[in-house]
Amino acid sequence: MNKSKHYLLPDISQPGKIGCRLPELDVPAVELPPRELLRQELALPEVSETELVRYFTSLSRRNYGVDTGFYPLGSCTMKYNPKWHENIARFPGFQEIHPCQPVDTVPGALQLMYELQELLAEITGMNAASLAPMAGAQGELAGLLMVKAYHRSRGENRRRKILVPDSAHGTNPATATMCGFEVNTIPSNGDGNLDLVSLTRLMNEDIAALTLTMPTTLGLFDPQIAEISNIVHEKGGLLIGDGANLNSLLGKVKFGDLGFDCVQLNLHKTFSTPHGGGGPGAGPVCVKSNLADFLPSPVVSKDKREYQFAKPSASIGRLGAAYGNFGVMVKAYAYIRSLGAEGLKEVSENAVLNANYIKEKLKPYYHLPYDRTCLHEVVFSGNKQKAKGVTTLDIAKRILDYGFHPPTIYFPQVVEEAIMIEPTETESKETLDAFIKAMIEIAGEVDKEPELLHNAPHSTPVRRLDEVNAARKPNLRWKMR
Amino acid sequence: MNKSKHYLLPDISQPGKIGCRLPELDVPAVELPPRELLRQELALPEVSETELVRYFTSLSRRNYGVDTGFYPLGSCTMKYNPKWHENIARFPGFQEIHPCQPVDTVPGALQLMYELQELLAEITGMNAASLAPMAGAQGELAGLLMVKAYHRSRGENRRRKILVPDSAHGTNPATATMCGFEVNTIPSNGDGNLDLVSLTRLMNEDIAALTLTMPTTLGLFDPQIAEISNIVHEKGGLLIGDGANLNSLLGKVKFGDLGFDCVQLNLHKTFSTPHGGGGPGAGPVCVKSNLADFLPSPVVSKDKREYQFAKPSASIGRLGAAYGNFGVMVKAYAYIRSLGAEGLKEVSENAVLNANYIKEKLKPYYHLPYDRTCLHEVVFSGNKQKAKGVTTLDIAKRILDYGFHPPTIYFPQVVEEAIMIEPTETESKETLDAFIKAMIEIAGEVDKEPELLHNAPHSTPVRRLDEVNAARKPNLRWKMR
Amino acid sequence: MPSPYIPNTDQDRAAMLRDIGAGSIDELFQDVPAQFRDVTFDLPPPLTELELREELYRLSRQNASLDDYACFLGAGYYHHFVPGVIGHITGRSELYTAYTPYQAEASQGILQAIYEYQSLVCQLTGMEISNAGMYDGSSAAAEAALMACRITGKKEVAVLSTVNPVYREVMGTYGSGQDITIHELKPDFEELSGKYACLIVQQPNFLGYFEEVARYARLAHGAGVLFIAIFDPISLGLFQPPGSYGADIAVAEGQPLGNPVSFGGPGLGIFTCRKEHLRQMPGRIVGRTTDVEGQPGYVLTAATREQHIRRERATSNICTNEALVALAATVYLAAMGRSGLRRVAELCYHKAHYAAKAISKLKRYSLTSDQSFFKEFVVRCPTPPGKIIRLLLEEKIIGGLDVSHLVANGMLLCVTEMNSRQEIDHLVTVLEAL
Amino acid sequence: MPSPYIPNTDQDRAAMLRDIGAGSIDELFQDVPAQFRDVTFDLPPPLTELELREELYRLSRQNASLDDYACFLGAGYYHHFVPGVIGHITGRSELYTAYTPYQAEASQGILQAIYEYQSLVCQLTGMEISNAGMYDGSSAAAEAALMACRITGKKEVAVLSTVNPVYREVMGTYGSGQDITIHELKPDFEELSGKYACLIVQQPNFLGYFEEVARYARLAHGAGVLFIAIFDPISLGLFQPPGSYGADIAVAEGQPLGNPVSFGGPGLGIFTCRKEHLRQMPGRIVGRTTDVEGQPGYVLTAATREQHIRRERATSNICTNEALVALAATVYLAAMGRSGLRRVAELCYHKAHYAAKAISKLKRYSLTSDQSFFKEFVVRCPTPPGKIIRLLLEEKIIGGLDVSHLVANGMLLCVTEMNSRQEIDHLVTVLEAL
Ligand SMILES: Cc1ncc(COP(=O)(O)O)c(C=O)c1O
Ligand SMILES: Cc1ncc(COP(=O)(O)O)c(C=O)c1O
Repeated sequence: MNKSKHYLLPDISQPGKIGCRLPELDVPAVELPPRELLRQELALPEVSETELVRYFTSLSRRNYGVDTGFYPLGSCTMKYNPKWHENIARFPGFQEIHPCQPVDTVPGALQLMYELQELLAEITGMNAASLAPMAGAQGELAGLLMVKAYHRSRGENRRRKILVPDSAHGTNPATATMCGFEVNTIPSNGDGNLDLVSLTRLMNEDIAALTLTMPTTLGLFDPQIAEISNIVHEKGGLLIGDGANLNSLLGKVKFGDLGFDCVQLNLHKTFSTPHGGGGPGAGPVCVKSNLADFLPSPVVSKDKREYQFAKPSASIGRLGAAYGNFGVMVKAYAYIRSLGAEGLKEVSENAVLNANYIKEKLKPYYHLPYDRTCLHEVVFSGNKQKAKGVTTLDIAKRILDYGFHPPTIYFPQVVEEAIMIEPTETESKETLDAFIKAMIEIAGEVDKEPELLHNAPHSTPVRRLDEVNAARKPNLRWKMR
Repeated sequence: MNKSKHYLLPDISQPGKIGCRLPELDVPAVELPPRELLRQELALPEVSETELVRYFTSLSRRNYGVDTGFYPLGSCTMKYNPKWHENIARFPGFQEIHPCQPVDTVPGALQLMYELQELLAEITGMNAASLAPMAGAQGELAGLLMVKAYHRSRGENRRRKILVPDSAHGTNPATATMCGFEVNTIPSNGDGNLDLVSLTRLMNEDIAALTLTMPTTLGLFDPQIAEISNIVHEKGGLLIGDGANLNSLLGKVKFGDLGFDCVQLNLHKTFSTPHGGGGPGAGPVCVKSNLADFLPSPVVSKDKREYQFAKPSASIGRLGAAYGNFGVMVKAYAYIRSLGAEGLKEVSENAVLNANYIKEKLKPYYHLPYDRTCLHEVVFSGNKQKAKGVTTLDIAKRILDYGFHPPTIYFPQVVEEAIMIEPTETESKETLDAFIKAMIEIAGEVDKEPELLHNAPHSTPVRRLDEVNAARKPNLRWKMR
Repeated sequence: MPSPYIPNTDQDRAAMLRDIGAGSIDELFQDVPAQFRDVTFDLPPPLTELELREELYRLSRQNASLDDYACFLGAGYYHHFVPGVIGHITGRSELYTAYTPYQAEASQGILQAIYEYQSLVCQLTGMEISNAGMYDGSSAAAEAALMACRITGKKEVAVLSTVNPVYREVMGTYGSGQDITIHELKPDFEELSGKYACLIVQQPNFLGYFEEVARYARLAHGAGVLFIAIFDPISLGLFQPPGSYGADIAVAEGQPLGNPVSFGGPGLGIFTCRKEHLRQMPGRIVGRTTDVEGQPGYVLTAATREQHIRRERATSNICTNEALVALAATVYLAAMGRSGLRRVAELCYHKAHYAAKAISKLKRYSLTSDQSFFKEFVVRCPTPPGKIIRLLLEEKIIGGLDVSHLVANGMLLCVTEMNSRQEIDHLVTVLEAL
Repeated sequence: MPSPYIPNTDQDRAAMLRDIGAGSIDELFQDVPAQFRDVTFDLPPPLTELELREELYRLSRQNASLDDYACFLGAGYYHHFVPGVIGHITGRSELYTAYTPYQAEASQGILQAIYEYQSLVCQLTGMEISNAGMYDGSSAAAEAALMACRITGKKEVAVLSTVNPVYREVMGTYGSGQDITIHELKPDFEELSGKYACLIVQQPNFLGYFEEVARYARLAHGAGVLFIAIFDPISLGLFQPPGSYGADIAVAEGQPLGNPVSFGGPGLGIFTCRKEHLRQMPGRIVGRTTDVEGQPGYVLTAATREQHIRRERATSNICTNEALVALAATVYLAAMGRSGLRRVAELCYHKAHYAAKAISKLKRYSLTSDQSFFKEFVVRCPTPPGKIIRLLLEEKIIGGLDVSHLVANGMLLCVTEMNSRQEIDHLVTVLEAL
């Protein structure tokens, strides 16, 4: 129905059009400042509101979201987001408040933040929290800066290394570097767990911390967690959690109990705020008492019935110009309040059930490198298919033709041709069955019609895109005058 | 991307699912009334919020609206609707007020209604208005009931007939019947104007009124309007306007000046409230002083600075349980306030310019029964194409393949194989040019590949639907237990 | 300054005029006699979006919104819970910016949604068929009366005196055109004359109480009179639907199904009847069919009843209806489902009875009837209710409807799932103190 | 009661467990050592949507919202007009429920929108390239400093003392990990040491005044130091963009472009630089390419800079950014266009000057500088500004920022197109009367 030619804003721009009219000046005009301060020309497109709306509406129709269908992007927890929480976040009393207003004009906002800190601390079994980080990676940054400050405060300046498992998300090693640490990689063992031998060998007084994703990016719970914690702590290191996969432990297991000193959470995953096509997110950090004084600033404190912003005594400082992504906090708070303890537990249980169901159903067709119970996600390998000349990329693109978003691919890097499927708890058995059926059909196509996969996708608004050329000859913007 | 099998709510229903959770009872339960009052079973679908949202989102993606593209549906004035007006209508102070609240708790609502009455009266050049009618057709009903009451009040009970031009919209004769009138049809003359000879012949003391659409449904302004008004009024009849086409006269011409005693407006057309897929609308009636006492109830009156609902002294009564479609009024009011007199004039001028542009550009390709300046819309005939075996229906379906919504077809019935194109002022020249190009290509296809048209549409979610069978064996609902 | 809603630029206009061969836009209005052209319009100056927003926000804030008040007002429009999901779906612009789905292939979304609506309404009411909706409950009732007259060829309509008086007034308006007379019957009649086209009963009635609908159905059918029920759709979560007590036509105000009260409009006229009356039904109807490839699809059907085909012989003049409100009702019924709608009805029932009991225990207040009721009931106040309603407002409570013209010192109170125990207790405390 | 967000039914769960071959869901958690399992969580009881709505509505109403107050507060977050159309577009669920567009073929909508964003930002700033956005203005500034250190191989960063102090603090946090030191320079220096990786200047500066950016650019480049500008995107409707005064990297808080203040988050870090620095840039970047059929399309590109490919050698750890806020900025710039953005800037400029003049005429108030400014300026108050700000609140005015730690009795006021003349006059009257 939408046979549309490709066009961009400059193509529909015409001098004299306007998308939004502004009032006339209602005060006397004054002289403009000296000419050298003034801009000569401003070449922005000019379009009417009609054309604007049609253009962006048509873009939206060329995009796939959770509301369009199943989105089993591993590690990303693409769950359905309760619609009403969107409205709550738009209440004028939440959206139309200025960060520099006197705090006693925004007690509701501070109460919400304070309670969210408390709720997250309880959910993770930690002692304190700061909501300042604006995404998971910034939460990681906060964590490792706290590690640094902590050791410094104890005079242990020689701890300049961070241990990172080989299965870790890219943000883990990248964050370590940003914090001036050297990264030592620890391999996984044959079961997909951390190789304890290596850990023991590498762990020493130069190590500031081990960053551990739990459950791991292989979707597995590492049963050696108590030993790992011991090994790290015995040598004076800290155990820092990447809590991006908390969705599988919600209401069941507490990070604090597992020995973690700090964990960052991805509110935009576990706590059901939509991803927005790549953000905004929020990455609060929860810590044990030993790190509480180092938390990023500000935190909200409560004194009698008064809420205040406070700077922890040895804070690593601010991570942003305000208090973190408040709009995202509102939705996460709404989510926790709507579920309660029992509801959170149902979330993780169903997320895990769904992942294991897919695992069992697809195991006969795709290589399963770690054949054990998984938690929120399952990682297959496209090795079998690769041997027949069909790559994981081909499979992913073919999945699009079946009306599903593809899983995460080629991550974690420890699994060759990885296919990482995270169904989440908001999907029904019917949906999983339909996806499983498609995956099985695709496995059949690999044998019978491999060309179908090499040329996939066939039914998307564009066919397979040339990424190599995009990188080689970057075209990163249009120009107009 | 959306290769979806057809399904309906019962197909995704499963016992035990729920789309919205409700609170527990917070008061003691009491006994239920006697069993014979209670219902035994309630077979409604059970779906989760996720599934609900996906289902209706996917339905929306199978629908074409103004925001998707050009929608030149003649007589329907499918203009772009300012987005912000949607938000205004949802302000809690407008949306969350109860019609039976004491009026002094809703002064803002009454002020808005009062001012809208005044604005519409000014725009139409009439003396009074009632906002009670909930759509154009109900406005017509109000008009003809006023005609009846008016004549009765003067003892002229013999006026039992209404004159209706043959080009009139179906609601005009249907309304006359609902009001107990007999319909006498007046033919159009060769220019598309009212045949004055017939009018003179038919007009007598049995005639209660002539209902006239102005501009006519042929998109033409009848230049004989002054004579028409004279002829009707001389014999004691009333001139009742169908104002659904006001978009072309906004800010230019006043109905009152033309001699009309009453006119209904379609706020959901002219005043830019979206059509909602078929409603809600609003059909206020504006009248001259002679009919003011008969207006449907209630109207809003103003006394000093106090607003009140009032019942005109000889009111035809209520048309609905409340005050009309208030939510629609808010948007229409916002629209008028945002445009002002100058803006309204720009609306009609551009609407008329756009229609004439299409007329000139397509005239060489499609038969133009009335080759004269048109106002807001132009009516072609598919006669030429029909002679080659391609019907107007085929052409309309083929237009879908070009990404446009088809024009209105087979209306008005005075034009054979009518193709009624109303571009409105919210479309740009570029869009018109693209549409014109498509129409010309289609005219070419009629000669070269008629099969393409017979089998059209080719690119819609479903292909051409069997309407005959639908009517013959009505399947009007699903059943579930 | 150019308008954001008119994309043509001056150059565009010039080029188009050139192509048309006209010297000016005014020339295009040449058919309008000169004396009627370019008159002045005395309207307030235009407002930009920013100004409009401020002005209308201020206006809206003058109204006491149910978001900020406890509301015990019903009487035909009800403050029920509207699940947040509904606005997100009715806000899909492909749906709300579309016209009536005349071109089926481009309108499958709306058509299928209407088919769902018709089906859900039939399931809810136990009736055989439903149309796509009318303007509101009262006009649906009026059209039902006209339809009964068409079917029976009679011109007299009997309406129970316990039917919402405003509905009776609307029937009167609609009937007046065809000289149909509306007779008001007291509830206790034992026999019905065959002169009536139909008997119209509201269940529960205007004052909230249940009527003996089975008896009325028997009396009506015994006399060759059609039986028309006006029902409360929320009550059907718990109580007998019109299809099970013999209604030939059943209508309702559909606003409570997922729509805000919105000052009484837009609402939704639910209109259902027995299958045999299909050809006499007013309004749009969607049917399921197949396309040339055999795929299922939906179209407007049975259009030969309608004004655009049948003109003066149509069953009604209705054209535009309340499609978007019907869509909201569709989503509501699907979101609530079997158990949810029952729960809503139960919450209303128990809370209303809790409130009634507490108020009846107050020294100076009493209930005016001991009949069964659903969520509304009449309280006899110690002083004229108008005064009490004023005083309640000061406590941020919107009280009931003053029905002292029907019941001495009577106030019609409504309690729904939106009223928390705390709100009810507060109401009771305040009433006691007045 | 079942959850609307978990569609599996008990039967589904039973069937799935059977297929998995597990006796219970608990078995699936077998890898979690027993002592860690099923601990108790002390959380408040669950709320239904109805209850949640009431509770959070009440909470939100405790905050003084800018809808109900006149606001003269800026200092980095600005109350500018947000065209209504933006929410309708960011509310399209295909866009806001999507992830970062890793699978290009399913994400052309977002990718193309980001390409538009990058282009519009380049047009606005006069810079050569832009990324897809960072967390906020301050973290973008901090990342710019780190990037300058990477490019130059130096570890000292010079920041003008007139830069927003909070931004300096964030740079400090970001720098601390790599032992990068932040030096504060007073504006009047005449020479710059070559030890610095970059010189960071804010234009207009934190107190609202214009800096001599050309001079700073000259000094920086003369010393082999990169020049980083922090700008106000709205000011660029009227004033020189960073690309024209020699910025190597230019960053900003993008919130004013079509986003509500939202208590300071989410914001948007605009990040632009010269083309030659592409490989050192942090963040996502979208590029245009073609598909196998030659159609144009968009993909994430230059990913070898990023953490998911480059891991510990990445240019930054940033992953999720603020895509939806960037989308709003895209729609904003397109809606405003050439003339609209200029108009916004003009309205701010003239209104701010009108306010400044009126206040400066008051007996007890004065301006603390006669430098040129855009929409913010500092007023010297007769008493500590904190007290004045309190008193203004009683008049429904949110006053300026107390900057008495920087300027004695100084209050930083901001005036935008949202402040009507009436509001400004009211402010002046109230100030006079205090
Ligand atoms: C395991 C893991 N850790 C960290 C991150 C980074 O989180 P964010 O994207 O919010 O910065 C992600 C996100 O993809 C993740 O999956
Ligand atoms: C000329 C004309 N008159 C009357 C009507 C009826 O208006 P409504 O659909 O609002 O009842 C229409 C609508 O199509 C129309 O085009």
